[in-house]
This record gives sequence, structure tokens and C-alpha cells, in this order.
Amino acid sequence: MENLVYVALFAPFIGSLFAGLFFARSPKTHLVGVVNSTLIAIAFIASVTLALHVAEHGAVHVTMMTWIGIGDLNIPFGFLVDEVSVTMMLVVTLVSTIVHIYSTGYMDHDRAYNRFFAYLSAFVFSMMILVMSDNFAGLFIGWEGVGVCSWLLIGFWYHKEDRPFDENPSISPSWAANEAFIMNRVADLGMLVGIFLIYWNTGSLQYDEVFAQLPYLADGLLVSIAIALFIGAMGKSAQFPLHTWLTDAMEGPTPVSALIHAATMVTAGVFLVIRANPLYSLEAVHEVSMFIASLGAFVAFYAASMALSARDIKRIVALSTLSQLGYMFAAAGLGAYWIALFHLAAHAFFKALLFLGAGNVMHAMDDELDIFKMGGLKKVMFGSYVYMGIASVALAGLPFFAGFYSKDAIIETAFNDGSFIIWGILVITAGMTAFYSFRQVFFTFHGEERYKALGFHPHDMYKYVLVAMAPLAILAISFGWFMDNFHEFITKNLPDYEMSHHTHHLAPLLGTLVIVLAVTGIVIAYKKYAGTGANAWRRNEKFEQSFIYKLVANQYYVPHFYDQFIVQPYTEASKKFWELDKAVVDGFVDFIGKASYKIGDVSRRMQNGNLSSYLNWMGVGALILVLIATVSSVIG
Amino acid sequence: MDSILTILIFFPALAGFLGFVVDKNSAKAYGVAVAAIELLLSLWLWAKYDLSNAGMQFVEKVDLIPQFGISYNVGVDGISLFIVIMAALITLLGIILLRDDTKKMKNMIVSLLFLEMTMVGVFLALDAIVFYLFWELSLVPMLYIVGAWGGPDRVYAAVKFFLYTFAGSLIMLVGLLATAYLYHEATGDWSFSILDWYTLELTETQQFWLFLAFFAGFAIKVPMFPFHTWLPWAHGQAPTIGSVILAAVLLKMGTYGFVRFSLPILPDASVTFTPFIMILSIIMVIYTAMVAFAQKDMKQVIAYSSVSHMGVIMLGVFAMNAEGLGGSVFLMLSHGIVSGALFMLVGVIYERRGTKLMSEFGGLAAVMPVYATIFGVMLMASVGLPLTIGFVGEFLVLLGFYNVSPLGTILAGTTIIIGAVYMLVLYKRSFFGPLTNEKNKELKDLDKRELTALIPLVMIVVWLGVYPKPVLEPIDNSVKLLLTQMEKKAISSETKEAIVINEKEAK
Amino acid sequence: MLEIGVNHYLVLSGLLFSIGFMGVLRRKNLLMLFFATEVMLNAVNIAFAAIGSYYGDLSGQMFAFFVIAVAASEVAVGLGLLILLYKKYGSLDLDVISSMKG
Amino acid sequence: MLEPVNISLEALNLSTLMPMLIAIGGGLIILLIDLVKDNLHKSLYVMLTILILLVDLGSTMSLTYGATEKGFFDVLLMDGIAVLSQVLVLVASMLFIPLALTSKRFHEYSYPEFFALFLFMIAGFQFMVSSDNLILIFIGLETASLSLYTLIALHNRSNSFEAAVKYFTMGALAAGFFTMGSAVLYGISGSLELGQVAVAISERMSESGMMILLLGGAGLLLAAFAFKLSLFPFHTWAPDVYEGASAPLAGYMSVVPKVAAFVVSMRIFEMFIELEIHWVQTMIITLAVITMTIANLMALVQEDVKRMLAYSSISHAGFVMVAIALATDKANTGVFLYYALFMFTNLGAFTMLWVSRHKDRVHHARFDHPYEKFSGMIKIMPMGAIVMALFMLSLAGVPPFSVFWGKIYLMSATVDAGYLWLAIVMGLNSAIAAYYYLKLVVYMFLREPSKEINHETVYYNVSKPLLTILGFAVIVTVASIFMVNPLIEYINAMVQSSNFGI
Repeated sequence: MENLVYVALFAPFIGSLFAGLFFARSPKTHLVGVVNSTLIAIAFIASVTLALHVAEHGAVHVTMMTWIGIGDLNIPFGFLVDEVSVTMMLVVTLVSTIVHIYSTGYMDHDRAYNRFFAYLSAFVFSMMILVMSDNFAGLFIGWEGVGVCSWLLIGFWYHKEDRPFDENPSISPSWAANEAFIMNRVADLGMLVGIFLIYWNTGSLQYDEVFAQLPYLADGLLVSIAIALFIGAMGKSAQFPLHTWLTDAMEGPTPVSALIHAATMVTAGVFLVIRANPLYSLEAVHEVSMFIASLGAFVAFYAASMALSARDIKRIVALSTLSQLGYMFAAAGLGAYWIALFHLAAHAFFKALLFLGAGNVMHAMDDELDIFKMGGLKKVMFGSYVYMGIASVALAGLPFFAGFYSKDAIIETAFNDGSFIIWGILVITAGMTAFYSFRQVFFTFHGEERYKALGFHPHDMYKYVLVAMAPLAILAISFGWFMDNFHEFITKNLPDYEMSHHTHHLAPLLGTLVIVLAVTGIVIAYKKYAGTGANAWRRNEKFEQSFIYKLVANQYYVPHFYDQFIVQPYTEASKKFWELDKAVVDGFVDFIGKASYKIGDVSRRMQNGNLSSYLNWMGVGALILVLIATVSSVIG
Repeated sequence: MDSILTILIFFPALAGFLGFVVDKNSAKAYGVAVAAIELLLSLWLWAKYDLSNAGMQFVEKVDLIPQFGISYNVGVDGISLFIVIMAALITLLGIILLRDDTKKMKNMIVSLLFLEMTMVGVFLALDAIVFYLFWELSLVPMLYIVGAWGGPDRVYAAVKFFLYTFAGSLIMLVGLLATAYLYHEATGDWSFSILDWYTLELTETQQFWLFLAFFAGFAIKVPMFPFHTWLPWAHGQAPTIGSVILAAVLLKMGTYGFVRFSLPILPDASVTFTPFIMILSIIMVIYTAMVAFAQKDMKQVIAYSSVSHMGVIMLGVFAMNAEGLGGSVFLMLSHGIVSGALFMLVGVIYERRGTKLMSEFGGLAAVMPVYATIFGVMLMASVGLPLTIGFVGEFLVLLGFYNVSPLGTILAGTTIIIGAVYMLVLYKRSFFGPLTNEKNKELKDLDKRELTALIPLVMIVVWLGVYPKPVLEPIDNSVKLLLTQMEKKAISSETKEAIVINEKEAK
Repeated sequence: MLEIGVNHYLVLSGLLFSIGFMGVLRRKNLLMLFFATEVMLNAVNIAFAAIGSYYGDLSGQMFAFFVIAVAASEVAVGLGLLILLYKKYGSLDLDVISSMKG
Repeated sequence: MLEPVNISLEALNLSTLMPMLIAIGGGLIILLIDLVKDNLHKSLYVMLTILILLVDLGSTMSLTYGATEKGFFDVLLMDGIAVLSQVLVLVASMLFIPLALTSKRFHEYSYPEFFALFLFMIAGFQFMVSSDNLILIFIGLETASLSLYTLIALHNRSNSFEAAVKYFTMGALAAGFFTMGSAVLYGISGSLELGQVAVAISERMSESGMMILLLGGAGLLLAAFAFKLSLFPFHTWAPDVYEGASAPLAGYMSVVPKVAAFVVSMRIFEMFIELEIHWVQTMIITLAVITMTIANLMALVQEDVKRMLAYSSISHAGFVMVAIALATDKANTGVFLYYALFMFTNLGAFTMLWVSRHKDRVHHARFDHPYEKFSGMIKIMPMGAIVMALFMLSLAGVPPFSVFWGKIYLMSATVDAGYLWLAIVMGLNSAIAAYYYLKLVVYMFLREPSKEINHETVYYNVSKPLLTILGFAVIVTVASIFMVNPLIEYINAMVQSSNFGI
């Protein structure tokens, strides 16, 4: 089994090296796409085998070698494949495989095809490290690794120029990439602090050793650790207020958005909280957990509200991702770790599907993103329509689709916990989710064919790509059916979360409420956006001028705020500091030099060449001597 | 071979003398050959280095001025071993990177070889005066290199560099003399041997003043805020090779001095001054990173970033635990490799375009992909990406210092954010975006010469990022020994408490 | 009747020395300057002679003789230089002889 | 009734007088040779002078220094520092006199009187250092000074005359100070022997008004020696005299008269300090600090290398003056060590100037050696530039070159005496000084040569003897690290066997 662990881990790495070292400079090599996809598939197969093994025999733990050993610190490259990590491995490798195959089609015409695969496989490798590591430092390697890959991939089309903020809120791919990286770094500092706290108080960074020590630590310390680690999670999972990078990250190629910014990397924060469940489920950190849940609920609503008015097809999906991440955090914060993980997996499948579908649309529409310019596309790209439909249904949480089971469980959890505010927000958000996701579907595929006037000639994706997407569609439909199996499997490792009888009793009622809200949302969306001819949607200029709309459309002015109150002051301060550095710090040094020179210049005047004044100086000197002597003898 | 250290120190100088005879067209080849031999010698030293011994090895001692307690005394331990190897490596790669049409090539090679002697000498010296001797002597070739091959303000920059460091080190010299005097008072013998000084017990007041005197010399060399302003000048005007060696090796002399002198000789004062050092270091980290962000010139960004990273190293030195101190020694290496490489990279583009202004560039990734890739790797190492060399040291330093001051660590830890800010902005401005400047459209990617110099660095960046153990282990041993010595020597109980002696004892 | 003691000699010597010293400081003519230094040296001679006789010790007078001898040789050398200088500059005014300065 | 004066030859201990007699006799021989046959080439006189000095050196070295020897009516005092300083004076003279052997003719060397005067001057210095009798010190001082004035004037330029006159006049004033100071001491103690003066002072210290007398005496004597040692503000003659004198003589002046004056200062002022008259120490330290600082600052703004070196010599003297205030054995050792090492570097630097001495002032209307003259020298004569740079670095105190060892030894002595701040001031002054030395290095290495400079102009005056001397200076400057230990050992033994002060 150990070998399989390495296979799962290093197959993507080999793919990355293969593409990066040998083919990076050639324009496009089909072989790269095939080889890399195969290698990821191998990793997937290895993960499946491992999952079966874990289900039967329990966790596999391997230690490859020491990484950092100094003082009392000993960090190995150790990998732990248990129920939690194997679930993540499955999700990651499955989605990655499909995205790889998808990319062979999507990136077909890109001149940096090989480079793309090198980055993409490297990302999978980093993500595997992140989920498989058996210690916090290893987790951090993956954590930063996915950050860099994300930076590379968001900025993949680096040659695009910057556009003003009003024209394009994400300015340019390279700008968005930097934003993502830097914002993640802010959170990473929190994570590092968490790691430091853990090390200095438990003497280790290994999960098992750390968790075993937790009960002996002081409450305040536990709270600090929990907060610090969660700050790290907030960055990767784009929780408020570190969320703006995620929507801007949509500047990257769509497969990237599907893989990184929907299915895998952004869930790393959730994964961290789940991984650290022995910490977060402690009574001492209950407040922190509650905060996580509340923040999750808030973000769920906050992101959904922005999605209501968004026009950019990818931004809508990104915001929905954000919203769903909120759900996951809500579950995790409330202690329902396994439900969070379940939603994580389900979300990965249908969100990846949704993104890839959106990618198909973009591909067809020559990278046009504005849904106002689309409409009626179902005629020309039926396959994509079906996929996006399925994904949206799953996202909206209609019965029998994956999202229904997982999301419903989260909402139920909130109710069960007695956190009715959270529950209320989540329920409302569920309705909003249904509305905006179908708003997008209807805008794109139904209604007037607005694109025709603009001169687009859409066509659907390659057949094999559509076929490759099928597993995601199947899982988006059926994943929820395996909830009980999953429950049984995962609770060997994660604490179980049982609903109370009372909740159990009310569950059908609650579920119905959510379904009703969701259906209502869909219906409204249909009425408004799916009509043709006379019923067709018209832009409501007046509404777009209203404060609420503007607030939401401008992302609550948070990016403006960052620009005005962080970026610009920082830039200004930096310039001021530079001037200060030159004028004062360096100026002082130069002043010493200049002053010395000046003193020299002044004192050389005594050297006027006139013997008479020289003699006078001697007289003065004798006087000075006497003066010094007198003063000195008087003083001391 | 018992006298390997002597050979290591004086071989380059001897070769430099003989280099006067070499024909000027063959000078570069000669330089490469000599530097390569020196590197091999240093690697051989590593091979022969006894891992189980944390103390000084290959010690040689010859009395020079017994009347005054000065002797030629050299030795190597885990702390200095790798810095020496790095110095040899960087010199070799720097010489390789020299363009064949460099004017006065022979003078350049000879100066570099002399410089190499002084660098190696500083790190191997176990006698304070011998240390000081190499320390000061290193200024001379550097003065020439900056002054003769530099930019328009080269003379100003070179003289500023010389005088500033010279002034500081003279105050340090007074400190060294005072220490020798106190040793004489205590034992009746004159000795400038550092190892003898390690056994010297000083009162807290004495330590306080001596620390300040040492500080003057080391802090300017590091350079610590607010004594850093010579550095941007020197870097801004120096030729590529000058900047590379300055950043990679010469700055390390300062931090090495703190490790070799201040800590073990003055343990109590070191602990007393930790808050002071911490504040200065944090200012260094944040303030200079911000100044770096405001720069328009690529090289200045990297120059200021050097200062910022040196701040992190300083924190590690004063962490008083093996994690932080060992981390900072490792960070000295990694900063040497990474900043050396970054200066080389800036030099590459400067040679092609004659400018280093970021506004002149943009979209370079399209025409020079290999260059952009290597730059990217170094950038990531510079911002401390795990599995690159930059992470290990930075992580350990911050980890170690957290035990001293959590708040300080968090403030200094912002380096991972603001470091990323200026580096990424630099990268974006130069390499990303559309290729608009006509002059950049015909730029050639890296040639063989440049690749030969840069690829080894890339390999080291990855190798030591993934597998730092061969380097960390000797460092760890020696650092633990040093901390044990400090603890044993410390007189105040606070100091003893501040020093963390690790459970796993030094061998 | 006033007894002339050693102190009177010393006061005289001090006065003469001061006069000579003032001369050195104030005179601009080189020749006058030389005279002023001679005055100073002679003042010293008086002091030596007086003190020598006060102590009954001969070394003071010896010193005085040597000072006279040295003063004579100084005049010899000094006048030689003075003539050379006069040939070059045509003047003995100190304000004129100041080509080297700074 | 007159008694016959009975003096046994043994009591005279003539061997103590031998060194001076040799120098004087040598000078007379040279004059005699000239009487017999004129128009002999200068090389003869140079070699003759060296030989005489060699014999002189031999006779000096043969004096035992284990115990203090008195001789010649007890006015000569041949103790350790007397022998040591004579050795220094003689060695320095032997090294400087061959600089007369230039390829170009110079006025002064065509007169054999130059060499005779040179030898008389040395005799003067020898008298000066080997006596604790104020009379003999005065005689020696004046003999040496009067010869020196003449030697300067012999350079036969209007600047030289001006320099000689300035030096002479100020010297005369200083002689006045010295004699008056001596008179005061004589008045206090009734003796001109320093040893007896010290005894008398320590006895009468508590008398009222004594301090005022001492103040006058010590002040006047310090003024006189401050003039000799060119301490601020008595230094004003130095730059002009250096500029007016020939380069070898200027170099010579920066070492030999100062060594002699330092020896006398040690005898006189360390006596006061050991009598615990603290204000003498304060006076000296203040003078030393002001001197090294102001001279350094003034050297910064010089345009001529020789004038810069003049200021630098002043500064070095201030640096060494600190040792007098410390009055410890180590400090006194430091004085000799410093000058022994400084001598070679300065010899080299001034020889380089001499080598490049041109009869026309090509580069500057007033100066012989402006900085511009050396610009780009590395391109024209690389070895010359490197050698000159070595001397400059040595003067700046960059290890391991010679002056550095003197510097740290003195600084160490300062630290040992507890004057940490003073040591730091000394250190910082070295840093300031580095600027103007570097300026020359910068001109030589980092500037382009100006058009009118070629090999000919900078190597104008070169000759084999000069190169030999230069080589000698380089070797000592560079390899000084190996000579420091024996030097310290020898000097230390000498200093410890001396008997000055009380």
C-alpha cells in the first residue's frame, strides 16, 4: 500500500516535470495532454485502491524522509492516508482527471498548451501534499504550493494588459494572480503563527502527537491556536474579508477555475478545519467554532447576494462557490465535520461540472463572459445545456440531486444546534442560490438569441470532452444517494453528528421549506429571464441605478475599500518612506560627510600663509593650554 | 591534509598574484579555473568534515605576535563551513557570468580572487585580529570593483561603502581590544583567540559596552536600519558581480559576526539587547520592504529586499534557541544563493538593454521564457515558498523567534506578505503584460554562459529546499554547542532562562 | 632702602619676555621679529642668571651662555634666510610672504 | 683658590658620546673632502653619509641598555629609549638619504654642505634624545633645528625659502618658550636635571602658588614641544614647510624630528603625569584629540598630495600624542612601534612623490603633486599605482599593512588605560582619514588619466636607488605582520629598561 501512496502522490508530479522540463519551450504537444491526463488518472486509480484499503484495514501512514530537523524540531515528509484524506484524494484526483481531459480540448488553441499542463499537474501534486501530509508543516507545503500554482494559473494569460478597474474589476490576469497570492499570504501568516504556537506548546507538528496533547493545553492558548489556524483557512477558502481574490481569480483559464477555484484548493480551508477537528470540537474553543459557523453563514448569504446581480458568467459561479464554502464552514463550525466534508465532495463535483459547462459557453462565445450578450444557446450547445442544468439543479438543492442531501443536512444541523439565525440565513440563501443559478442558466441558454446581433457563431465543445464530463454529471446527480455509506465510512475518523429526535422529527418539514424556497427562486428566474419575444427580458436601467443594485454589483465596495484604504495608502507610504530614506536616513550620513568637509574648509582659513598670524596662533595656543590646565585643575 | 583551511584561504590570493602574469585574453578562463579549484577544495573540506564533532575542526594555530597575543588561528565548524562553500560557489558562478568583453578583465579577476581570500578568511578566522584583518581587507577589492566597473555614481557609492563600514569596524576594533584587555586582566595572558574569549566571564556592564562596540561594526555591515543607506548606493552602482558578492557573502559577515562574537562572548548583553535588536530588525523588515516597493529600478528593489531579509536573519540570531539561530545561519546561505541569483538575473537584462528601470520592460516572459522561469523560481525562493531554500530558513527563524516575542514575530512575519508584494509587483511589471516596448521584442533568451551560472543556483534552491538535512545537521550541532556554551557562561538568571537548550544535546 | 632680590630680576625677566612676545605677535617686519625673539631669549638669560645666583648653582649661568650661543647662531642662519628672501620678494613684510596657504 | 679640575676619563664615559662624535666627525670629514677636491659627485657623499651613519648605528647599538648609563659630566643619559630612538633616527636617515640619488639634478645635492649639515642635524637629534639635562636637550634641539632650516632652504625655490623662514621664526619663538619653561622649572627646583626637578617638585607640591608656577612651566614646555610635534594650534608651519621642502626631506621631517621630540616629551611630561599632576594629562589629551581631528578635517580639503600628507602627518602625531598622556610602558612602546612602522610607509609615499617630481609644474600652477597628476595612474604605470595604493591603505590603517599594527597597539594601550572613549575617537579619526587617502586611490584607480599625463611625467625622476628604497618600503609595509613581534619585543625591553620621570 505504501507504494500506492507514493504513486498517488508523485504521478501528478511526474506529469508536471514531464511537461515542464521537456516540452515547455515547444508550442503544443498533444502527447503532453495525453500523458498528463493518464498520470492523473493513475493517481485517481491509486486513490480508489487506497480508499478501499482504508475502508477495510484503516489508515496508511508512511514517512518518506526527514525534511527539516533542527533543535527539537523534526519535520518529516510523512503522509497519512486515512478516511478524511482519502476522501479528499478521491475528490481531487477525480476532478483533476476530468479537468485535465477537458483541458486537452479547451486549451487546444493556446500556444502555451504544454506549460498549462505543467502547471496544472503541479497543482494536483501540491494539493495531494496538502491533503496527505501527516503534519502541519507538510500541510503548509501543499498550502503554499497550491497558492503558487494558483498564481501561475490565474496569471496564465500574463500577456493581457491591465485595464481600469471600472472596465474590468479584476484588471488583468497578472494583477488578479498577484492579488490572490498576496491575500493568501496574509492568511498564511496566521497559519504560520498557529504552527508556531503548536510547536512551542506541544513540541511537535505531527497531527497525532499534537492532538493527543490538546487536552493538556490552557484554554486561552487553544483559542489562539484555533483562531490562527482559522485565519489561514479564511485565506485559502476566501472567507470574508479575504474573499475578493476569488472572483478576480476568474481571469484564469476556465479549467483552472473549475479545478482550483471551485472544487479543490478553495476547500483547503474547510479541510483544515475538518482535519483539526479535535481542536475545534473542544469546549474551550466553542466560541471560535461558533464564529466560524456564523462567518460561514454570513459569507453564504453575502456571496449569494452578489451573485444575484452579477453579469459575468464565471463570476456568478465563483460567487456561488464562495457561498457554498460558507455553508461548509457553517457545518464545520457547528461540529458537523462529516457533513461539511460531504458537502465539500458533492460541491466539488457539481461545481466543477458547472464551471466546465461555463467554460464550454465561453469557448463557444469567443471568451465572452457577459450573460446579457448570450441567450438561447441551448439550440447550438445542447450537451453543455444539459450539464449546466444538472449542475444548477444540484446546486439549487432540488431533491435527489447531490446538493439536496448535503446542503439540507447543513441546514438541518444549524436548526438542530439551535442557531436559528444561522439557520434562517442559510435557508434564505438556499432560495437565493436557486434563483441566481437558474438566472444564469436561463440567461445563457433560454430567451432571445441576443448573441446573434453581436456576431457570435457558437458551437459546442468537442464530443470527447463532453463525454469526459459525464462522470461529474453522474456524481452531481447521484452522489447524495451514498450519504449513508459515506457516513459510515467517514465517522470512523471524524466525530459523528447526530440530529436530535426533535430535529429528526421536523426534518421533512424543514426540507420541504427549503425545497419550496428553491423552487420559488427557480420559477421567478424562469419568469423573468427565460421568456422570448414579448416576454423577453429587458434591461431595467432604473433598477440598475438604485443604491441596492449598485452596492451589490460593486461587491459592497469592498474592493474599492481595499484600494482606497490599503493599496493606495501603502503605495503612498512606501513612496514617502523612500523619500525619507533618501532625505533623512541617507541625508544624515551625507550630512556628516559634508559637515566634515565644511569644517575642514573653514578651518583651513587659519592656514592663511601669513607668518604673523601663525605666530599669533602659537600665542593663542599657549593661552588655550593654560586655560585647559586651569579649568582641569579647578574641576578635578 | 591538516592545513586545508590555510590552503583554502590563501590559494585564491596566491592565484591572484600569479594572475598578473596571465594574458588578458585568458584571464577569465584562469579565474574560472582557480575559483573552481577553490570550490572543489571547499567541498573536500565538507567531505572531510566530521559530523559528530560540533566544535572547531581543522584548527591551525601559529603565533604571529605572541607579545600581543595575536596568532594565526583558523578553524571551521558547522556555522562557518557552508558559508565558506557558498562564498566559493558564488565567486565561481560570478566569474562564469562575467562577459567576455568586460573591460580590464584581468584586473577584475585578480580583484575577485583577492576578495575571495578575504571572504574565506573572515569566516574561518578564530583570532579576532585575523578576523578583523580579513574583514577590513575585503573592503579594498570591493572598493575597486564597485569603483572601476560601476555605474555613473560609482566612485561616490564605492567610497561611501568603504568609509561607512570602515568607521563602524574601527569602533568594533576598540571593542576587540577591550575584550583582549579584559581577558588579560582575568588571566594574565594576552590573547585574541575567540575560543579563549569564549571562556572569559564578563560583568554585565562590560558586556553592555562591548556589545555596543561590536554592534557598530556588525550592524553597519549587515546593514541594519538605520545604517543601511550605503547598501542601495553600492548595489545601485556596482557591476553585477559586485552586487552578487556583496549581497551573497559580504553582508553575511555582519550577521556571522554577531553569531561568532556577540552571542558567545557576551551572552547576557545579547539577551539584554534582544528587544532593541528586535525593534531595529522589525523596522528593517517592514520599512525597507516598503521602500523596495516604491523603487522604479529592478536592482534597487532587490537591494532593499536584501536589507529586509537581513532583518529576518538578525531576528533569528537573537532567538536564543537552536531553531532560530540555526535557521538564521541557514537563511544566510539561502539569502546568499537567492539574492546572488537575483542580482545575476538583473545583470543579465541590464547587459542586454542597458537599463534596469521596470518601466522599460513588461511582457518579457514572452520573449525570454527561460529567463522568466529562472527569475520566477528565485522570486518564489525569495518570498519563502516551501520546498525552496528560502522557506527553510525563514520558517525556522520565525518559529524560533516566536518563543522570544510572539508580537515581534507577527510583525516580522509580515515579510511573507510585503515581501511578496514588492517581488510580485516587480515580476508583474517586468515580465507580465503586453510586450509594448519595441526594444524588447528582439531580446535574446539566456545563453550558455548565463545558464551555466544560473542553473546550479536553481538546482541548489530546490535541493536544499527539499532536502536541507545535510546542511542543517552540522549547523544544528554547532548551534547547540554554541547555545550550551552561552548558557554555561551567562551570569544572570534571566539570560539562562532566555537561552533554550534543546533536549537533544549537541554531540 | 630697597633691597634688589631675586624676585625683582624675575619680574624684569617676565616683563622683557612679554615685551618680546608681544613683539613677535605684533611685528610685521621680519627683521623686527628676529629682534623680538632675541629680546625674549635675553629675558630668559636674566631669569637664569638670577635664579642661578639665588641657588648658588652654576648650571643656570651655563644655560644662559648656551642660550647666547644659540641665539647667535640663530641670527646667523636667520639673517642668511632673510637675505635670500629679500632677494626673492624684495620686501620683508610678512603680509607679502604668504604664497603657501590653505 | 682655584683647585685643579680633576676629571677621570673613565667617569666621562666617552662611549656614550661616541655616536654624536661620529656624526659630527663625519660631517667634518665631508667638509674636508670638499676642501681637498671639489665637484665630486653626490653619490660619493650619499654613500659616505650612509657609511658614517652605519658606524654611528654600530656604536649606538653597542651601548648597553640593561642599566641606565650616564656619561660626560652626567649630562648624557643613555637609557633604553635613548638608544632606541637613536637607532630609529639613524635607520630613518639611512633610508632617506639615498633619495638624493635621483636621475635629475637637484640644487641642494650638489653641495657637500648638505650632507655635512645632515649629519650635524642627526648629531643634534642624538643629543636631544639622550639627555635628561635641559641644557643639552636645548642644544641638541637647536643644533638639529638650525641645520634643518638650512636644509629646507637649500632646495632653492622661493617656496623653500618661505618655508624655511616660517619654520625658523616659529622655531625661534618655540625656543623662547622652551627656555622660559626651563627657567621656571629651574626656579622651582634649582636644577636642570629632570630627575632632580621631579624630586624637588614632589617635595614642594603642596606649597601655595606652586601650581601656578608649574602651570606656567609645563604650559610653556608643552607649547614648545607641541610646536615641534606640530600639534594644533602650533602646527601651522607644517603644511607650508612640507610643501616648500623637497619630498624626501618632508618625509624625513614627518618621522625623525618627531621621534626625537616624542622622546623628550616622554621624559618631561610623563614626569609631570607620574607626579599626579592631572591637568597635564588633560592638556595633552585635549591637544591630541583636537590635533588629530582638525588636521584630518583640513586634510580632507587639500588639493595637493604632499600637503595632504603634511596634514596627515600632523594627525598621526596627534594620534601618537595620546600615548604621552597615558604614560604607561605599553603606550611608550606604542610610540616607537608606531613610528618604526609609520616610517616605512611614509618613506614609501614620499618616495613615490619624489619619483614623480617634475621640474615644471605641469598640472597646477602652485602644486607639484596635485591629485590630478595621479589620475588614471593604474593605466599608465600599474605597479606604481598599486604600490602607492598600498602606502595609502597602510596610512589609513587597513590591516595587515604596517601602520595598522601601530594603530592597534596604541589603541590597545589607550583601552588598557581605561580611556575607551579616547580609543573610539582615535578609531573614528582613522575613518575620517581614510577618506583622503582613498581620494588618492580613487584618483589613481578609478579616474581616467588626463591628457598631459604619460609615463614620462610620472616617472620623471626615477632611478635605481629610488626603486630600491621603494621596494624596501613596500616589503616592510606589506610584510610588517611578521616584524611586529620582534619589534615589540625589542622596543618593550628598551622601554622597560629606561629610567625617566622620577
